Amino acid sequence: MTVMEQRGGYRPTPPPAWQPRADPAPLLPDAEPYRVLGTEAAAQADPELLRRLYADLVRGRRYNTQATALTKQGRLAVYPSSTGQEACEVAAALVLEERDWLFPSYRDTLAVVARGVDPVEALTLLRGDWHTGYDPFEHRVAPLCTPLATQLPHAVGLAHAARLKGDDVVALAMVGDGGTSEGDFHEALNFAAVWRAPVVFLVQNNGFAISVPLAKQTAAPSLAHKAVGYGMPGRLVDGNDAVAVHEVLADAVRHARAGGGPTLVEAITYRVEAHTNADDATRYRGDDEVETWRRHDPIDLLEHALTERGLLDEEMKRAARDAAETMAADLRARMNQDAPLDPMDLFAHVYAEPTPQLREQRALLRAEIEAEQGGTQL
Amino acid sequence: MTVMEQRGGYRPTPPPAWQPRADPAPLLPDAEPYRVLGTEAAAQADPELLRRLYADLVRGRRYNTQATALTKQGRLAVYPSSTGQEACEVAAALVLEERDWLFPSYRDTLAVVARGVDPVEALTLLRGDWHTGYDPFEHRVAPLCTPLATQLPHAVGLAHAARLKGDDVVALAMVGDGGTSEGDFHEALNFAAVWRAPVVFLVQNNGFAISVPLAKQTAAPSLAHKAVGYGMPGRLVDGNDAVAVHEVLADAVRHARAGGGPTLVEAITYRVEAHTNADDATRYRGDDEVETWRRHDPIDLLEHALTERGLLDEEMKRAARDAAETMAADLRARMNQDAPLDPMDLFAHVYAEPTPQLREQRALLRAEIEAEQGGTQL
Amino acid sequence: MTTVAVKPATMAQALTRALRDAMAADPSVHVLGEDVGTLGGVFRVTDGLAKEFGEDRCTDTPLAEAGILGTAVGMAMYGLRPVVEMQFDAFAYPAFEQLISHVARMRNRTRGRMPLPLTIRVPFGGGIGGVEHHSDSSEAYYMATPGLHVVTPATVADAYGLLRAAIASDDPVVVLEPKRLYWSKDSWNPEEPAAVEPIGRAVVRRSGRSATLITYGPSVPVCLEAAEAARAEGWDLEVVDLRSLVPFDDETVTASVRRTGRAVVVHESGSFGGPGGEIAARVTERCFHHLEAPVLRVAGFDIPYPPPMLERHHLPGVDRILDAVARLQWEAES
Amino acid sequence: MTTVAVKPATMAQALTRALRDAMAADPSVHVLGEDVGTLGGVFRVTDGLAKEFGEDRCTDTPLAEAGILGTAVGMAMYGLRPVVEMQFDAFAYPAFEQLISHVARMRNRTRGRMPLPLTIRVPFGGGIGGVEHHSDSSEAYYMATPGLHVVTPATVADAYGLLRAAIASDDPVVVLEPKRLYWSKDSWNPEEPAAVEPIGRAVVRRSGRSATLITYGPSVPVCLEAAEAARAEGWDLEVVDLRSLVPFDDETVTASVRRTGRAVVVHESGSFGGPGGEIAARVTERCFHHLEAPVLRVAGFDIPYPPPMLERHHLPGVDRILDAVARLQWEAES
Ligand SMILES: Cc1ncc(C[n+]2csc(CCOP(=O)(O)OP(=O)(O)O)c2C)c(N)n1
Ligand SMILES: Cc1ncc(C[n+]2csc(CCOP(=O)(O)OP(=O)(O)O)c2C)c(N)n1
Ligand SMILES: [Mg+2]
Ligand SMILES: [Mg+2]
Repeated sequence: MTVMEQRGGYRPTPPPAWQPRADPAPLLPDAEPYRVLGTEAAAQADPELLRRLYADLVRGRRYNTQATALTKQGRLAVYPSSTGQEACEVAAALVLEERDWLFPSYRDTLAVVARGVDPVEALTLLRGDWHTGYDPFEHRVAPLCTPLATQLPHAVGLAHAARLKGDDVVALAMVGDGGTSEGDFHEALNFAAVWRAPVVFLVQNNGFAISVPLAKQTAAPSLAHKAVGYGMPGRLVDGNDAVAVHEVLADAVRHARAGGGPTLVEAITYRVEAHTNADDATRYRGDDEVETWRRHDPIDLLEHALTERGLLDEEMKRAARDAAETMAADLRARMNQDAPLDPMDLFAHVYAEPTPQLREQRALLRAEIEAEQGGTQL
Repeated sequence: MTVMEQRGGYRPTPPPAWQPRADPAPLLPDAEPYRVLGTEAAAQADPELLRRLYADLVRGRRYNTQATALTKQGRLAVYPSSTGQEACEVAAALVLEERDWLFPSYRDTLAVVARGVDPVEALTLLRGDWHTGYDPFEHRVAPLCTPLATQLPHAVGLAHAARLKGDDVVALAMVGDGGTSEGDFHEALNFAAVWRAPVVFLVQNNGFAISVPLAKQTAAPSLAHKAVGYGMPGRLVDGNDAVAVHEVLADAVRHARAGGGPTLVEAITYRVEAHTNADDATRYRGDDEVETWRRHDPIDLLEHALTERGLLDEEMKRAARDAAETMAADLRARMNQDAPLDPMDLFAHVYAEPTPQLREQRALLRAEIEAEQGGTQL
Repeated sequence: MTTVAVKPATMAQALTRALRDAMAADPSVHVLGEDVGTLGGVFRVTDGLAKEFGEDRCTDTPLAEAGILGTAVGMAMYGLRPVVEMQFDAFAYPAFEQLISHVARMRNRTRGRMPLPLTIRVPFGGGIGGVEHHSDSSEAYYMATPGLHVVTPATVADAYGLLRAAIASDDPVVVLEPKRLYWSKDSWNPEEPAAVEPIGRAVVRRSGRSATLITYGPSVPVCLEAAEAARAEGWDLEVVDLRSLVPFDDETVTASVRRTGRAVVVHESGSFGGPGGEIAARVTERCFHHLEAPVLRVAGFDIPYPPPMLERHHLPGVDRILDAVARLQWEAES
Repeated sequence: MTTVAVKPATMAQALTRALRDAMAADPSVHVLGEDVGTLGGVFRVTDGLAKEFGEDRCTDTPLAEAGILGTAVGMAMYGLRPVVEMQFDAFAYPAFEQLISHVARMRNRTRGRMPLPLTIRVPFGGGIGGVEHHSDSSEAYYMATPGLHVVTPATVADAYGLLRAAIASDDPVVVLEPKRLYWSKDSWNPEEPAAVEPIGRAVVRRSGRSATLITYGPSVPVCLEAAEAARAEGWDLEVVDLRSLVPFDDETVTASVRRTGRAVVVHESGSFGGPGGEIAARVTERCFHHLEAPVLRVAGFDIPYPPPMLERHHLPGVDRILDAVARLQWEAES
């Protein structure tokens, strides 16, 4: 029997008032990527910031070329270059306070270095060592992350924990355009929005996931449009405009710190080099496209703006270049030393205490190595 | 050296023209859930459709109460009732052509039955049997799916395969509000949009994932807003308005069949019963809320509209009720018979051919059972 | 110290108590998972915690297991000690990448600087008449993943002790809670729970001379029952409850088998590629010249977990255990 | 029939050829994965397929492994025979739920009505100097999952044969492709590839009388090398290449060990909870009275896969294998 029949004068009611959980309008990104350089706003930008960004970008570019060179000398096992993406890398590091946390992917060693980590330590994993090199707690930088998008829930959990503890810490997590397709991206953004966790998600849309272009990765108007589906603001920014990226990220960090919750930022940029030194980019893209992007280079954009405003003279240029060269020379020199590697370390940190089984295996390896060194034969 | 320095007259170019991959506006859901019943549009609805929906809804409600009763008699191991959600269940089945495919979750046995599967077969899994009961190919209904959201990529793959083969088949996949949080939801929707696969995703937002209310599940304006992040249209509909749900789904199916790609439909409904017979809903929600929704019952809504238009007389009501009772009696009678279970079947379908190891294990079990039956003791 | 009457408690109650005591003792302990808050979990193990400690300490998460484990990793990075509940064993699978690639490795890849004191509670195994996907035994996956500890209680007291030890551990610990023992009762005093023993020690639940049954979790009571039944056949069986699968207590197990000269490994998990292979192989390596017969295995079949109506055929039962014992080449001895 | 000169081919080439031949022979064979189209895969195994068969037959997917495997399930439901590439073993983990809860069970839960003829190619193992997450051995997970076949080639000819057999199989097959053998060469005639043998047969790669090395995939060449080196010690070792881990060829293995009376299982995968335990246990069950010594295992350590500069210490090498052979209690024989 239906309710209607049960109760005489019953008339069905309209649906219990439906309320959108949030107003979608302010969450949607602007129609065009936000830019400062090359627009009128460039005239207002803080000279100090411009100069700082410039020095860091020049150093960042040199870092990239040096690291790539180290792969050719066999001093790095692999290097995923961020050449052309330095504006994002540097801005991501600069917008954070000391107490904040950075969650980098494998491509983001430059951001790690820009945050203050010793480049040799930042490159430890890519050198082919078994550990992350730097102490994550020293500069509050999570270990480089290779399994795509898996670092994003970590950033959310850390930011959430900090908030629960009453610390006004923000986490900034970096991911690529390809990484946005992974389930972990979805789950992380959803948790962040539900928990209003102080996280900023920076997607560097560099056009490719290895060989796969964005058109095969998504049909969305933009990756920033994903934000509305989680109830967080999405921002779109010219990723080669260091000032614009810095501003958008700084806004998002401020918003997060003030308890406003997470933001998704999509920075439109381009991977100028191959995916890594092991990749052959000619198999999947033409030189024209690369050339177009080279002419929208983040350093050139900034240099041009500085020059136009008379904020950059030859001496400053030279100083930036010299600082970069010094860093590169030091990096080269130190990377040319073999990392000290003790095979016994393989067993030291699997658990707080090695299990009895690991102790046996360690003893076995020690005996083998001693036999080897003693020149003993089977 | 920067590009700028390398080339004399160089000026940085604006970013390579950025184009949104799709216009977001038409992808966004309306501000309010779409309704027909209780609005002026109800006067225009096709009488045939209204009557068909009515008969199926009445039968569907009876199916739900009967299945719940069977759990009390120990004839079903568990039953997740769709009482209150019959409009979605029935409409999902009715909008499909014979050649189309339905991908149900554990809660959607009513949709499976409405599509033509024998209720006893539809309930086989929930009865506690080891197989899905029905032949998926007979009515083109995928096996009931319990691991949340995992059926969604299956629907996408099937629809994509059909399209590649040149068949104009559409897949309709059902999932709950809780299921939208899973990574598989994200990956499925993304693949569907990139491949323009002919899939319709129907989210039944029934307010809860077991005990967890929507507010702890998402901060999005609506679940339908997730669509824009994949580049597909999102639609919001009153899930208790069978006519509205039917119309929105039929539109989406037509769109998909015409090559327009996937649609995400969020139907706002309510789980009137507990999660399953094993759940105690009083632990996490009050009666008031349930009562509010009971007064927005899908059958009442439809009955009211039919009555207002003079399309429903007592005889038709009785006929609908009788048909439902006949179904229920038949279901009861047949479910009261023990399902024939042969333990040897445990080994029959793990692989096309049992492995040597499974043959050994089968022999072991056979010997044990023979010993048991022979009354032999150890 | 007041003496409280020792009353029977269920394993579920002991687990709840362990969580409560751990949360009371250490504000950094946080519980999170699906339905763990308001509802108290589908097995009611987290019952009352949200009320007592607030929703920030016992949190209903969105429905996404990788998200749950992944955010727990981040929480642990910031100094919390998260206790994650996976609703059922099969629903932990979406979190495997986080488990294998991060949880199990973070300490190692940071040279010990970033340990993850994380507890992952997994209701596991069958015997409760569950529909498909609700009765998996997934310990083989966890055992094959270096960096994880894996424990499973068989008694009410161990449920308390192992869960406390897991939460206290600076390493990630997977706690496999046998579903069908949740409602098993034992006299146990919640006011004076046994001292928390470190993870990694097996225990001889029953001493015997004829052969050793090596088992854990839900199969422990079955083996004890089998040992009783075996007396009628003249066999005096020893029962070793491993408690900890990782680390594995070779010492206790080896000592037992060397003494008895015969062994059967018993578990619900499938046989092929399951825990029994590892256990039999390592026992054989260590006890070869003491063995009168090969170490045999009584395990679930190598099939997807069967439906309620057939699960009794799948689960290792007393008869199947005794059949295996009978095949331990007793003639050879005489 | 024209005779083509038999030229050396790499394992990667043989795999490409197998895919190409399968796609040419059967239009329902579709390849999908990350970078498999335009790029031809990071190991170039799918090189040229998109060009020859079109992007609908060899498809670059979005970057999501559960999505790849999950959509492949749906494609198989509609009658296609998808061949999925997981870019590296560790990147198959996000797809575990689809693998365990669906791929492995669909045939069973539909009483055989909905088989899933799906091939999952997984570049596996180490030895290529890869950075972390690029050298995992994950076969233990697959072996412990009933419903999957698991094969791994050690030779160029087997790479072709096993991949063809996998694609032809009406069951899901995980093909573990040893990364470090991709560039190994062998004389092999792509125009007359050996007949495709059914999955499930091991092969004796080298006959010997003293002891049996039981191995598979990347460790097969190492074992053959060890067997050569062992001659100097007076040991004549037999080498069994399993080829198929599931189903397991008990017949071939048992026959060998009964003959030699001694065995060592060799694999890269970690020892604890790894394949060796299963293999040693089942060999011992079947050959107990023929064994002069316990079946020993030479395996990777129970640690996350080490970095390039230390991997040589981790991987089972000739010396470690010979050390194990030396521990097979030879005194007992004399
Ligand atoms: C889970 C997972 N799958 C696959 C890979 C292999 N892989 C490494 S980088 C990469 C492409 C990533 O593209 P994107 O996210 O756009 O970042 P980008 O490299 O462009 O910075 C792939 C597929 C991986 N690291 N993790
Ligand atoms: C991967 C996975 N995790 C957890 C569960 C356990 N579980 C079954 S139903 C359910 C709630 C689902 O809620 P929703 O998606 O809203 O669907 P509804 O039950 O409301 O129809 C949960 C958590 C599951 N089946 N699968
Ligand atoms: Mg990219
Ligand atoms: Mg729901």
